[in-house]
Amino acid sequence: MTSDQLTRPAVRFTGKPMPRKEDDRLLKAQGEFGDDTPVAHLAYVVFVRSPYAHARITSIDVSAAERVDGYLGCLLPDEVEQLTEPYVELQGPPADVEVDRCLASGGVVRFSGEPVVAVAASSREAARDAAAAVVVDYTPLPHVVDARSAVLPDAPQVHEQIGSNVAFDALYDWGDIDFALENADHVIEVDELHFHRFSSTPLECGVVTVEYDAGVDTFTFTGGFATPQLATFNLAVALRHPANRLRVLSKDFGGSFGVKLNTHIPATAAALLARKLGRPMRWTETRSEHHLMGGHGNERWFRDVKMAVQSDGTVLGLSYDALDDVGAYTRYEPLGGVIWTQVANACYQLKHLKVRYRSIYTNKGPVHPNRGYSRMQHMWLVERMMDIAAHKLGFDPVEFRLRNYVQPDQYPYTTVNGCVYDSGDLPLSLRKALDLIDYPGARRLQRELAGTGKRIGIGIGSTLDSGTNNFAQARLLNAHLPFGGNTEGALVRLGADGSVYATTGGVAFGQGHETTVAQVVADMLGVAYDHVHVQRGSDSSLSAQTGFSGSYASQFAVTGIAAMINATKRLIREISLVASSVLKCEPEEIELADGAARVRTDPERALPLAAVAGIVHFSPVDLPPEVAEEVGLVARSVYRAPFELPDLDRKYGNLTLTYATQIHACVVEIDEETGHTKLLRYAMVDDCGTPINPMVIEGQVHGATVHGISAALFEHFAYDEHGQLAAGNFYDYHAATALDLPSFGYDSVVSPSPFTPIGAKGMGEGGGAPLHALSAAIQDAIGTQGMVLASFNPPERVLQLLRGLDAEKVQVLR
Amino acid sequence: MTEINVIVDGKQETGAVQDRTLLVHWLRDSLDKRGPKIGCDTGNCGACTVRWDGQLVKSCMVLAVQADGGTVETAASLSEEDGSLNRLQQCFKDHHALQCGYCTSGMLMTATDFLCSGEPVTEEATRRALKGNVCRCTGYHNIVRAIRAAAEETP
Amino acid sequence: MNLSGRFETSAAATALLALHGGVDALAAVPTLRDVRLDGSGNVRAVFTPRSTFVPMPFSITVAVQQAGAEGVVLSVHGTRGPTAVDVMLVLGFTPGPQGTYVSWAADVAIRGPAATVGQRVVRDLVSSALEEILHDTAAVA
Amino acid sequence: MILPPIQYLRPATPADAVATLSEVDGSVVLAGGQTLLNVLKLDLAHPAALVDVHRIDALRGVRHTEDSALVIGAATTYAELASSPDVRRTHPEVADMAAGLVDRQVRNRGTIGGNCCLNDPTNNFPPLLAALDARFRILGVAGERVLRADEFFLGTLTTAVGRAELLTAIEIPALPTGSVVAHEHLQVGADSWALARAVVRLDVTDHVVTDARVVLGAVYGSPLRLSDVERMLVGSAPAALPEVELDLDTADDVHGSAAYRREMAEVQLRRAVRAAVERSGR
Repeated sequence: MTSDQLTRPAVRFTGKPMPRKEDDRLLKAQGEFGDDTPVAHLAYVVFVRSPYAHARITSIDVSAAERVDGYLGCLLPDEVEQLTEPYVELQGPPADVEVDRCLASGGVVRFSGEPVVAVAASSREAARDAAAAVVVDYTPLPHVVDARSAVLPDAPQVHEQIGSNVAFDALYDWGDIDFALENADHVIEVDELHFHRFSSTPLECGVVTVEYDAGVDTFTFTGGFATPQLATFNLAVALRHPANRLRVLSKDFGGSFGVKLNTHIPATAAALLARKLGRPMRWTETRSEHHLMGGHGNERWFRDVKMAVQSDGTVLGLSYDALDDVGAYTRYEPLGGVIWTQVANACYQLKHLKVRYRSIYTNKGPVHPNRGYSRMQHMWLVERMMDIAAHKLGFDPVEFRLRNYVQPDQYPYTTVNGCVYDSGDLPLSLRKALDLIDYPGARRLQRELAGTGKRIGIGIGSTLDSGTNNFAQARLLNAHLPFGGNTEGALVRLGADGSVYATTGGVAFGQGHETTVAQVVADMLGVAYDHVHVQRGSDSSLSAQTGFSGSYASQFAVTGIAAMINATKRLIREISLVASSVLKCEPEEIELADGAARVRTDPERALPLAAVAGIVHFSPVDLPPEVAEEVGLVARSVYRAPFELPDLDRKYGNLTLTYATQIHACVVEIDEETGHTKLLRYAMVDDCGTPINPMVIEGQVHGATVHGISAALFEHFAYDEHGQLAAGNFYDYHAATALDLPSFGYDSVVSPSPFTPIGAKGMGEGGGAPLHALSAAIQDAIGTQGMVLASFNPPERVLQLLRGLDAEKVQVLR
Repeated sequence: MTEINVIVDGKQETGAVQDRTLLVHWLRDSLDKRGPKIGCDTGNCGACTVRWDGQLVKSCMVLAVQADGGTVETAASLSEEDGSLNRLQQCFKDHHALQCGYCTSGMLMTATDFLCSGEPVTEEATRRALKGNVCRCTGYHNIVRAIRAAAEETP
Repeated sequence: MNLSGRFETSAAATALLALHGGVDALAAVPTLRDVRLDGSGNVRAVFTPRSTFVPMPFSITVAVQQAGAEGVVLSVHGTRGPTAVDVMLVLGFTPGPQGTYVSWAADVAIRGPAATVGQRVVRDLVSSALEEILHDTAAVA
Repeated sequence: MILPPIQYLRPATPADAVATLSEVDGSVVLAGGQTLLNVLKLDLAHPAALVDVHRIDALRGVRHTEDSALVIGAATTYAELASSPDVRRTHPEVADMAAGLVDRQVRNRGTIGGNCCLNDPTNNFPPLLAALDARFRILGVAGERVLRADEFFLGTLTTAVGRAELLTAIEIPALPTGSVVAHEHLQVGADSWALARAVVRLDVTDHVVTDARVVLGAVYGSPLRLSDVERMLVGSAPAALPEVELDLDTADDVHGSAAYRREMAEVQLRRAVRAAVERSGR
């Protein structure tokens, strides 16, 4: 099957807004989420957590817990040190001596909320009571919650044994920014910008159920595992248990957005208790726990930022020093230290870029990948600098962006670091976005309202959603890591009943994989959409998965679908083999349509797929032996993304396969007395190549948009002076409600990717465009009297901006 | 333990609960009702929304013992008798008003209550009606569209 | 968080000073129960402030850091479920016409869920709880 | 989240409730429970028993006295207040406040008495009730006492209601003819926490302000009545407020610094006065 075949008129489902297969069970309250699954003899785990940001554990007393009716046992840090290995660290020396386990290790807690004791009991109530009865005494240690302080010579050490709070330190230097800064017509310098800490906070918190089968010495983990094979690998190492005796399952899964990539950590503790106490164990995370350690997004300081601009508005490049605050442990970090380089150029034709990037430990919750992982921080900075330059140098913000965008005729476009942007039409996308917000009308409104106490601001956010990682980029972080390229697997079979069964290596948590897989497979096999049954969730014991399987990094439309296409092609070959032997023709003469295999030149000669299945499963005597032994009607295939190893010395090479683009535009109204920002209009234009299901795509765009809007205006994982999280649940962490938001304007541009099997690009993360757009809109409303140098702009900050905040931190050197 | 008798989704249920047991836990753990979900600790997210004696409530802020003698409806009661989607559920499906599905049952309960209330189903009123239900996937746009479509289709 | 206050009590400074080891006297404070000395000579008790609308009992450990005729420095560590409160309390005694002026200054750290949920209220609650316990304690001296 | 172990008691009458509260050590009133149960989940408090008064008929509903005062049972829910034609007829500001509170689920459970007895600084009703000269009826073992707002609200999370007492009703006098009430607030998001809140009531006769109530919420432990500002408004025609600087002792939180809250209180105050003046001209 070729892309031609998918776009020919016979295509019935692919590219259409097919209703989702997942929906009926979810709408009827018949889904099965992590805490839904009934398990016989189930016991419950509750963690006792540190209230201190940094402290030495002086004593642990569980005697009162032992007296609680229903108490089964507990797990203490010493026991974990004896029974487990530390989790694998990605970073090289010296920070690779970090020790990370499922309970505080080395007798020290390093962030408020770190688990210290895991308590198991026969009911939820007993587990809660027993955990509450555990007494842990601490001796506080000095703590550090600001990455800028953490790099000072006398800073408290988060990991004493490392001897520094720097987990990763790299210099990226492409082109010649020093020359550009010396010779450019203009140079803009900004002292410091801040991208704040927040997360997508999925509505279902973490949950994992662990069953240990002593007879076969096997653990089965059920819960929210977004990368099942990597989780298996981590669990196997930590538990010192053979990977072939670990099974990782996910069913319905209430959102991850990246932050659930580290479910293996609490799962380790639950597994130890399940084995020790001989009962299935479930840990159900509370919202408050999730906010403490369910995974925060990367917080980043950009310092000493310089941008070189020509008088005609051409931006040459920029340089900056990044301090990325990763919290107390590098759980998926410091991968963020290279992931941002996937989009080094952002949407622009930069020729020169120099970044010193450091990942910094602090006594705060560990960061996890979070929707837009590490790329949106960099793109926010670039977009902010474009906007600041336009304002300070007097360029029209629209024209300035248009001039510097990668232009449609430049694709495939190679960036400063060797990434290849596959396709797009940013100018068209921007024009469509501006149409959706009625840009001239908004400018008129801005003039009309001047002096009334309300100010109008118009903002543009240009961003990329880079998808399908080249995992070899991990070697830029640590040359010894054995990763390279990317794959995904798929399994398709024709069941004995003639139905089609498809299993993907991906793990959906709302993206509609059951739907999009069925669309593509049904078209390829010429069967009805309802005829394709796609397995819910994932099962690591099925051979659908590869090492990289899972849902992360915006890639399913490329890797998941391509693997499914490859597997379906194999199944088609088998079906053709059977049909041709029955219909007495060559396999190449067979086509699949209307639920049957038929002779292309003589469609009357047809064998329904049910008959194909029936013969293979129940009547193999009807087949020639060589066909019967060749055909199992089970096809497994892998898609290997076309990557090469990057040049590690130059840090140069293609790091992702596709680059979906998104342009957002918005109009805000700011109350001059309070600083309150009201969103009047919001629009987004998405270009993710050839769509498989445009309805699903638009839904993903909406979701990513609200994560960004809510982060820009409401959500902040702020820590106080004592290292305490000041937004520890949805009381103070205001996740936007329906009332906070306007209806959206939405449009799309379709620039098929030349690099993927059907021209689709990965999408869904969204690249943080609302953060860029809202910063720009607030700047537009304020003018240059204050400068928007933070991604989080609550009312108080906006009021300060109206009064000149940070104006002095931006200088036009030339 | 206290014995309680509650009609849940049309069926008389008897349970033995501790005084401290929240209604949501009894519905989920004892009755395997998967409509009410737990998404927060503080009554903000609305995932546990049910109707109790005809009133919309968050079942994480009601004790199971309080419901003794009453009637509770969860999202499992919404479908048509033949098991097909009701009008509102169908509108949610048609308008892609759910992604992961975790908030969906609570959303459906709130939307049902709103549509029954006789309030005008304007954009603003719909958004206001939903403010006690958090969704982290959809951005609400399609949920609002689905509810308004359901209102238009109501004969 | 820094808090401070001052009040007058009829007790003599010496009587106030004697309190830190005086488990029997402290047991008479109405908002304290289970008062005892632990192995380190620190006072342990359960303190339930009177004023809040719901009882909020805290297990507290009081250690005397310094004691002299003019005042004492106490470190108070309290826990209530997952919440921990640490107070460094400096008490100064000066003679007054009716007995003793007690001035107090507290450096307070709140940790755990209360650090979040209590942001708007914790300052007032801690302040009134300290006032209350100091008054009550002075009253039994 | 699981609550700590607790006993649940449901007395049938207000007198039974008071008896229960006095007999059961560590017992506390459970009204709507929309805050209390969260406090318990987070293990911030630990009463021994909950005394559920939500279903006591004598504590529910509204009525008017002969002199048109509105008497609201303490366990009356926000939803009941919002939909009551009686409340809307004489005290529309009470109905409006109830209708705008939190969300439709919580409005069905949350009670005006609970809102007042908790006296969280961000609560909506205390400043409004202070501005309306409400009286609070408190039942104890020894009988009933009636308090004014300034006697009732004592501080953050603290009221005059003792451990073995029960707020039974809130009585709001009829507003004088020509009286107008306005409230303004700044919230997190479109409609969440109040960062600052102001309620202003002007009693206007023959275009002259004869009496005024100016009350702030959300910035202070209790509703804060600003007598100085009231004096500035009384005695002349309703007019916008000149610049005032308030000397408020308030606290930082994650949404705003104390200084910002202070300034926002001033802004809301000016806006509420302006809104009241506009209303008086209608």
